[in-house]
Formats: sequence, C-alpha cells, structure tokens
Amino acid sequence: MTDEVSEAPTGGVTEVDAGFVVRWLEAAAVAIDRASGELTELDSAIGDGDHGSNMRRGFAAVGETFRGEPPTTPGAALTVAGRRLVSTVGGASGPLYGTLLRRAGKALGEAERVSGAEFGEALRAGTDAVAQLGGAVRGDKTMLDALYPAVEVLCSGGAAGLDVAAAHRAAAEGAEATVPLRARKGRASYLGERSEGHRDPGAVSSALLVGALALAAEGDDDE
Amino acid sequence: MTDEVSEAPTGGVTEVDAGFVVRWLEAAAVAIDRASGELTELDSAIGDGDHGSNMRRGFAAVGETFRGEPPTTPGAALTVAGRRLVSTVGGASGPLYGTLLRRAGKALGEAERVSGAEFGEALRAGTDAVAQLGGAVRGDKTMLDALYPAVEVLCSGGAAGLDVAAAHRAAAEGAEATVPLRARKGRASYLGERSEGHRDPGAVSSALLVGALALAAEGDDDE
Amino acid sequence: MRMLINVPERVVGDALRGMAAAHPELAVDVEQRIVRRGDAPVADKVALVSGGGSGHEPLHGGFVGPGMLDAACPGEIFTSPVPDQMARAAAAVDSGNGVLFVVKNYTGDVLNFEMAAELAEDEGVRIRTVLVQDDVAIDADPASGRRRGTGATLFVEKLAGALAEEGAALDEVEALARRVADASRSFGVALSAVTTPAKGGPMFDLPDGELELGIGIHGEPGRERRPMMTAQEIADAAVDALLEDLTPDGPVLALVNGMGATPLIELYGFCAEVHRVLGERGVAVARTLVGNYVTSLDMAGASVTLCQADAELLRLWDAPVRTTGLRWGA
Amino acid sequence: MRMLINVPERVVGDALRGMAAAHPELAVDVEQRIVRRGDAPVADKVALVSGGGSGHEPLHGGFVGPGMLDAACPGEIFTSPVPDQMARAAAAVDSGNGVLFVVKNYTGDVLNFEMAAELAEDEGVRIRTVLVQDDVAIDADPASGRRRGTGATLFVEKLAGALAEEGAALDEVEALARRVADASRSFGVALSAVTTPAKGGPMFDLPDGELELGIGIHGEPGRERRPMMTAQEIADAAVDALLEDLTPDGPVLALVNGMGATPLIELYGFCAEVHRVLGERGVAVARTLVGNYVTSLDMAGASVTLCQADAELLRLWDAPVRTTGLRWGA
Ligand SMILES: Nc1ncnc2c1ncn2[C@@H]1O[C@H](COP(=O)(O)OP(=O)(O)O)[C@@H](O)[C@H]1O
Ligand SMILES: Nc1ncnc2c1ncn2[C@@H]1O[C@H](COP(=O)(O)OP(=O)(O)O)[C@@H](O)[C@H]1O
Ligand SMILES: [Mg+2]
Ligand SMILES: [Mg+2]
Ligand SMILES: [Mg+2]
Ligand SMILES: [Mg+2]
Repeated sequence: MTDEVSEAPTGGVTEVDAGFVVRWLEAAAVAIDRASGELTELDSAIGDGDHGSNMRRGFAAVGETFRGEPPTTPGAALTVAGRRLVSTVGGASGPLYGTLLRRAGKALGEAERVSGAEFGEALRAGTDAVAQLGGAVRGDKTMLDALYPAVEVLCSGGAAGLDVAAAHRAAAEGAEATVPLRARKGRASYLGERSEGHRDPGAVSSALLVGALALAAEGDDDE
Repeated sequence: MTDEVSEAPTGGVTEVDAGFVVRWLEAAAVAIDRASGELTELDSAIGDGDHGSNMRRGFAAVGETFRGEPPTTPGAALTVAGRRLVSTVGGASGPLYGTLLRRAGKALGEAERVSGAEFGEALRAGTDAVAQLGGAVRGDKTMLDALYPAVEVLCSGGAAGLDVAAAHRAAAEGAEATVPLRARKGRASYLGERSEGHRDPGAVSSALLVGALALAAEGDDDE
Repeated sequence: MRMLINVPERVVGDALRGMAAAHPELAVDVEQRIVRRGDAPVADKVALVSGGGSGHEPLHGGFVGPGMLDAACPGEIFTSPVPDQMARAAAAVDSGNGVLFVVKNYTGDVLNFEMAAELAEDEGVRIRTVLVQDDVAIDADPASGRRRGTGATLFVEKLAGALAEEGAALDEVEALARRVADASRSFGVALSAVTTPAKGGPMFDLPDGELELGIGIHGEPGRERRPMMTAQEIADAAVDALLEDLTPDGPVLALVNGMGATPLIELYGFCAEVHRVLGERGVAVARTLVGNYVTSLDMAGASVTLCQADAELLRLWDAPVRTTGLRWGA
Repeated sequence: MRMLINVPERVVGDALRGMAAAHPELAVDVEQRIVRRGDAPVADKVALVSGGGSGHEPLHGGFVGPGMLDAACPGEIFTSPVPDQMARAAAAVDSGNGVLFVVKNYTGDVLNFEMAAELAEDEGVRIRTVLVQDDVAIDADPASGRRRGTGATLFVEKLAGALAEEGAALDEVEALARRVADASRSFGVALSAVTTPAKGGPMFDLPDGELELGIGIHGEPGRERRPMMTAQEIADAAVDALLEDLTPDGPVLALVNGMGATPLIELYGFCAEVHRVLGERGVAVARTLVGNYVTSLDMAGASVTLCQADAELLRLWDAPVRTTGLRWGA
C-alpha cells in the first residue's frame, strides 16, 4: 500500500550529496514501479489511466541516466533527473515533476554538498514552481496537496536536519486528504462533483516520492 | 416451445380452398412472431442471428397482402404469399420459402378448391423446388429436414385427407433430428464440426409452418 | 444493448436518411433502399451494382461513386437484400451498356441476386454476375464454391469500378472482376462477438482472453477458438493461411481490415506485423490499405486480404475514386 | 484484454512501424515518434504541427499531408508527447516561414507544447500556438479556459492547413486557426468505457443500459450518467448543449464523429437525427463529415462538433486534402 508510512530512522538528514539524490530517485523508481498498477487504477477513476505507466517510464529513464553518467553534485542530479522526466514522461506529470526537480536543482547551484535545510528549501522552490506552472493551489486536489505538507516539514527541521519520516507522514496524509476534495485542476476537474471520493493519483505518487527520501536516508546510514 | 406438437383434430383435411391457405399462413405468422426470439437465438448459435426477424417480417407482409387483396384460389394464395416472401425477407430463407410457396401455388393452378392429396403433392413439388434451388439434400441440416418428413406424411393420406397433426409431428421430429448433424449448406456449414449439437433454425421454422396447418384445419372445423 | 439507435427495426432506414443528409452527391432512395451515384446512369458506362446485408459499412453504400459502384442495395442487418430492390437498382443505373452484379458468396446473396438478374433481364437490362469467394477459412478446396465473400469485395469493386469508369465493355469489366476475385484471398480473426440490434446481445460467448480464428463477417463463430494471441502470432497465422493457396509471383495489394471495433492504432500495429511476415515469406507489397472497410458491426478483430497484382491492377488501383468510404485522386 | 497488440508498451511504436509500411508518402520516424509529410519542409509554406496522446486515431498522424498537418507527434496512449519531440518535429518541417502548433487544451498538452515552443524558438523556429477548447460539457463559461479540446481539432487542422497550403503567412494562418477554434463546439456521449492497454480492462464500469453524457476523449467518465437514450434523444441533448453557446447566424460544418467502436451504420442513423434537430432549431448544415475521426480507442459512442462557417471557411473546407485519414480533391 502506497500510503503506509515506513518506519524510517528518526535521526534527521543533515547533509545531502549527489549520492543521496541518486539513492532517493532510485528508491522512488522502485516504489513507483511497484505501485504503478495502483496509480493507474487511481487515474482511471478520475483521470485517463496513465499515471502509473507515465511515472514508471520517467523514473526508469532517470535511473538509466544516472547509471550512464553518475552526477557529481546534488544540484546536477536533480537537474538531470528533472530534464529526463520532461523528455520521457509527457502528460501533465512530466512537465510538473520535471519542473519540481529542475527548479530544486537550480536552487542548489553547483555545491557538492548542501545542508538538509538547503535541500528542503530547494524542494520548496521546486514545489512553488510546480504551483506556478500548473496554476494550481493547495486544495485543488493535485500533487501539491502532498508536496506542500512534506516540504513544510522538511523546511522546519533547521540544523536538526530533514525529518524524512515526518515528511513522508505529512505527504501521505496530504494525499489521503485529497479524497473528499473536488478537483479544480487537471483531468479530474472535468468530472466536477464526481471527482469527489477518490485519492488524487499525483498526490499519491508525490507521497511515494517523499517516502523514498526515507529509504535514501537509510542507505545513508549504511555507508 | 416450437417443437411441442399441438393436439390437432384427427380428422384429415380433405379439401383446401383459398380460405384455408389464408388461415394457414396467418396462423404461421402468429406462431413465427411468437417464436421469433427463439429462431434468432438458434440462428445466433450457428448462423447470423437474423432468422427470427427475417421470418417475422416476411409473414407479417404476407398477412398484410392477404388483408389488402384476399385471394380467391388456393393456388393464388400460395403464389402471392411466396412472391411476398421473396420481396420482403431477403437472406437465404426469403428465396427458399418464397420458392416453396410459389412452386406449390403454381402446382395448384387456378382451381378454387383442391383435394387434400393435391395440396400435399403441391407442397412436395414446392419442397423439391427448394432442394433444387438451394442445392441441398436431406441430412444437410436445413429446412428440408423438417419439410420432407412433413410432405411425406401429407402425401400419404390419400382420400382420407391431410393428416396435419402427424405431419406436424414428423416436421418437429425432423427439426429435432438436425441437432447432431453437421451442416453442409448455408451459413452453419462455415462452422464445420462446431455446427453439431444445435437445431437448424430453418428446420424449426419449417416445423412451425407445418404446425400452423393444424391450426388452419381447426379453423376449418369452426366454419 | 450499447447501441446508438432508435429501434432495431429502423436501423437501416435511419442510416440511409443519414447518408442522404450527409452526402448530397449521392441519390439515396430511403424507401426502396438504394444508394446510387447522383449522376447515374452515366452515359456509355457499364454500371456496377452490389449489395448485401447491412452491418458491413462502409461496404457497400460507402463505395458508391465515380470509380467504384453505381449503386448499392443494403439489406437488413446481415440479411441479403431482396430481388426487386436489386433489379430496380440495376434499371436505375443502366446506361444501356449493362450491369455487373458484385455478389458475395452466401446462399442468401446468391439466390436473391439470381432472382434479381432474372427480373432485370426481363426488363431488358443486361446482367453479369461475379461471385466473391475469398475466405480461406472455409474449405481447403477453393473450387468447392463454398468460400465466403469478405474483404476481396473491396478489391473487386474498386478495380472493376475503375475499369468501368475508363469505358470498358461489359465483357471486359466482368472478366477483370473475375480475375481480381480469383486472385484474392482473405482470413479473419475475432477478438469479440458481434451484437446485432435484433438479438440485442452478443451473438456468441467469447470469453476475455480467447479469440476466434477464421471468422466471417456476419458474427458467426470462427473455425477454431484459441487462447489470446499477440499481433505477431495472429499475423503469422493469417498470412500463412493465405499463402497456403495463393502463391503470388509478384507484388500484392494488401488490405489490413478492421472488423469494426478494433482501434486504428491496433490495426496499424497489426499492419506492421503483416508486412513483416510477408517480407519473411518473400512477398512484396505494392499497396496497403489500412482501416475499417468490410466490417461486422461492433466486432473487435481484423482480417487480411491479399490480391496478386500486376501492372494493370496497380493502374486501376491508383485510378481516381470518389466515394464516401474510399477516395483519392478526385 | 481484447486487443490486437503485442505488448502494451509497444503499441505506439508498432503502429508507427505500420504507418511507415503502409504509407510511403509519409516520413515516419519511429524512433523519435514523428510522422511528417514526405516532402516537408515545403518551401514558403507555414507548417502545421500537432500532437497529443495516442489512442485518438486517425487524429493526428492520419491528418498529416498536403492541405493539413506537416507533422504530428504521437505520445503514449492518452499521454501528451514530450517537448523534445515536438521541437524536433517543428524544426524538421519549418521552411523558415514559421510553425503553428495546434494544441488540444489539456494540462499535459499545453505544458509540453509550451516547453517545446521555447526549445524550438531557441533553435530559431518561429512558433505560434492555437488552443482548441471546444467541449461544452466542461464549464458553462467558455472563457474559463478549462474546456477540453476534442472534435474541433479536425476543423482547425483542416481549415488552417488549407490556408497554409495556399501560402498564407504565419499571422494569417494563426488568426484563421483561432477563428475556427472560437467558432466550434463539441459534445460527446459514451455507451461503453475505454479499455487502455496499460490498464487492460475498462477504465470505469458502465453497466449495459446506461450511458455517459458529456464525455471527453480520454476514457474519463462524463459529467452525468443516464439510463440509455435513443439516437433521437441523444441528438436532441447534444445539439441543444451545443446551441446553448454557439448561435450560428449561417450554415455550419458538422462532424458526426464516432468514438471508435460505434459502427458506421449507427453513426449515419445518429447523423440523420442530428440533421433533424438542427433543422428544427433553424440551423442549416453546409457540410457534414461522418465517421471515426477523433476517437477514444475502443469506446462506443459519438460526438457532434459544429463550426459556424462562412464563405472563406467553406472554400478552405472544400480545398484539396491528401492525408490517410481525410482525403479529397487530391
Ligand atoms: N495543473 C496542475 N497542477 C498540479 N498538478 C497537476 C495539475 N494537473 C494535473 N496535475 C497532477 O497530475 C496528475 C496526473 O498526471 P498524469 O496522469 O501523469 O497526467 P495526465 O493528467 O496528463 O494524464 C494529477 O493526479 C495531478 O496530481
Ligand atoms: N442451401 C440451402 N438449402 C436449404 N435451406 C437452406 C440453405 N441455406 C440455408 N438454408 C436454411 O435457411 C436457414 C437460414 O435462414 P436465414 O437465417 O433467414 O438466412 P441467412 O442464412 O441468409 O441469414 C437455415 O437455418 C437453413 O434451414
Ligand atoms: Mg493521467
Ligand atoms: Mg440467418
Ligand atoms: Mg442473414
Ligand atoms: Mg494522460
């Protein structure tokens, strides 16, 4: 189940390097691959049934790119991944997730390591860029409803580092909270009131993405 | 059920006039209308699912023609009815049933009344014409498998008249006996061995037609 | 019943009213059920008339127009039209140069067209008939006379229609039509059963995950039921069945035909596989037509028709045609 | 899953291989997923490029050719193509006179085409974009910007394509395209749900005997579910919905469009009813196109698109077009 919150290590992530981003997005690729049937199912109910395969295709391509040319900075990793999503996903989610990562990558510049707080702020900038590009706000029943609660948690840790487990919980709750909402953006909005009663597929995939941060943090411990 | 044999009067029909033929074909129209769903069902299994509506359309048209211009001889009644079937049914059954009646009508000439035996012979001539037109023989799993057994009965009564109840029994049995056969003519033949195990729709409609003779004979008694 | 109709009995008549409304270039007689070229009879031209049960659209009404049919007679769904109708159509389009009947080989069509030919000849219209019997699923022996007429009908109507348009005589048009019929073979598969308006439900039960090989165009089941196959496997099976009794010694015309409910994107994918296997078998394809042309209402599935071509047939294929279902060069 | 495919992931690529095999007049780049006119770039001509998710065939690849699109970019099934693909297509067909993007109004299409426009402009290709947003089922307010692009896309591509073929400048072609988009409205109904290869089953559960009013072309449910209606009732509902915000003061172009699995005979019957109700509402129909043009895979159902016409639009409509999906006069 994609909304089960994994018990991640409680210690916050205080430093982020290229390896962390790579592990994060590779873990995301695995999680998305596993959940792709469910994402497609959700998108069938209030969209066009392609969100699972879109995400799977995109994240598989990101993984390939990383394997072909491992990035050396977290900013480059995010930027490259975002570009790859844009050029392989299509649909609404391609430009939106692509923008999330590209904008976050741009915010991190060329540093080889950034603090957890900087990483959190970069993701917030990415999320703001998604909101701007798609013209959506929180409560419109989109991925923003999972992303914003998560970045709020991530940005509130300060020197204690990124509380990725709490961020995942916030994202999952945010995705769950889309159920009663009436969609105002994207395909689901065509359904009007019939869009109520369903989780937004993009919010669920966003929660998966945030959940993968915890897995990347675990990997960090292993080092 | 179309293969239930009604308990017709046992006295043979010794004389046939235009009224008898009209009553016959009107009774047939009623029986076919009632069974048309079943005929279509049978034709769906081994044909193209139109036999019920074909027969209903044709016999309804025959009834209309009779009401518009009541025929004065049994030969004319049969000929007019056969023509009407040809011009309204289409498919295989239109020309075949049309030929059955036209040829029978032709055999009766212009007499105002004919004997039961003459009527039986006329139907035999009609059945032979069907066999010739369609190039089929008994056992090919067609309407002939109901028509031939019936005309044999009808032609064997001599001066005792037409034993319409026995003819109906023979036709119904003939229709039933098509079940195990492999079709060699018409659409059902395209199925090869998969045509086995089903009653031939045309044989069933032929049994209905023969069964209607009994009803016409009853009506005769009422007069 | 998932049908966009009023009542089952009116489906054919309603469709003819729609054709009349949409296509002013056609003369549609809704009452008599005849679709004909608005400019027929065309002086000094042999006329082509076809017809058959409805439910195969655009065949035949969609193939009426310059370069193809002069008239079409739609019957009820899957039911051959009646003789009076065809005879009337023949009389309406005959310019005095005679009429070729293009008849698909089914008992009903054959008998009704025969009767129509008699009626028309009684009225002084010269009639010739060509039978289309291309379906290799039926009978190993092509000479059995039992094979169904399916996709090749399009080739016969297009090519003979083009020759007639050039002003050829009745003998020549008939001979060409026969030559095309003889040089064509078809094979079809169904992925779902047809629903007819009269029956209101699927004609037979085809569970998801199975298909019927060797189907016709009237919703009858095929010769064999099989577990679902890939496009590649189906193309192999279909082409091999065709090449079992057509041995082209030159390029072919290929029709990759949808049965009605198979999306065009799937037909194109299937077309790729058909081309692949033909290539593997050493058969060159001169022209390919992909689409829903000889259909079976809402059946999912496809058929492949090949016609051995030569320079004359290619010229006739490329000749202008202007119908609602097939159009180029005009 | 009743699909004539190999594997779900390869459906689009396989179809492109089929298009390449069947249509030598097209240049099909299977790898980059671009279908373009074989003779593009055409000197001194504004180029038209469109694209969108696959599954709507013949839209858009079937509308590539003289008189219509210069290139089409198919995405995955129901998934907008990606920016690189469109930018590459634009560069490949630009003669220096600029490129018009015809974009259906969906978040994905809009965002990806926007990014493509940036990329193309970086490469020195002048890009203009016209949004098609014709579906009156969405939002009472046409100015909301939320309406989906559906059947009107065909009108925009045909009419703007004809003007481009005449040699008009980018400004003019863009203005005409916008005018056509503004003058067009669509409304659709579904009688069955779509099955996508990715999902392998119907997108939603639509019981026999019910229909969805106000559907789009991506298998999403409609605005309202209703007990089954007759063709007559559906035509009344559709046309009345259209005329609620299109008040034609002259003849219209009408597209009676099948969603993919509705037999042509039903579409013609529906067409008769559409003409009837338009007649009752005092709207004259100048041209009618009937068929499966803007589809949704194997969905049963239909849509009606009306475009307010004038002498210029009629001239452009009648102008020659030579694509695999729409062809006349050439
Ligand atoms: N304008 C928007 N702003 C933010 N997110 C959006 C917007 N439109 C759609 N989305 C998100 O995208 C998801 C759908 O993605 P996907 O199915 O891959 O693309 P598409 O809708 O083009 O088929 C939705 O569930 C929603 O979360
Ligand atoms: N060649 C034939 N000779 C005799 N009867 C035939 C022949 N072909 C078909 N039939 C009869 O016609 C019946 C089918 O009639 P119908 O369904 O109305 O026509 P179609 O087969 O054209 O759809 C068959 O069940 C069979 O009894
Ligand atoms: Mg989607
Ligand atoms: Mg039948
Ligand atoms: Mg029939
Ligand atoms: Mg999509």
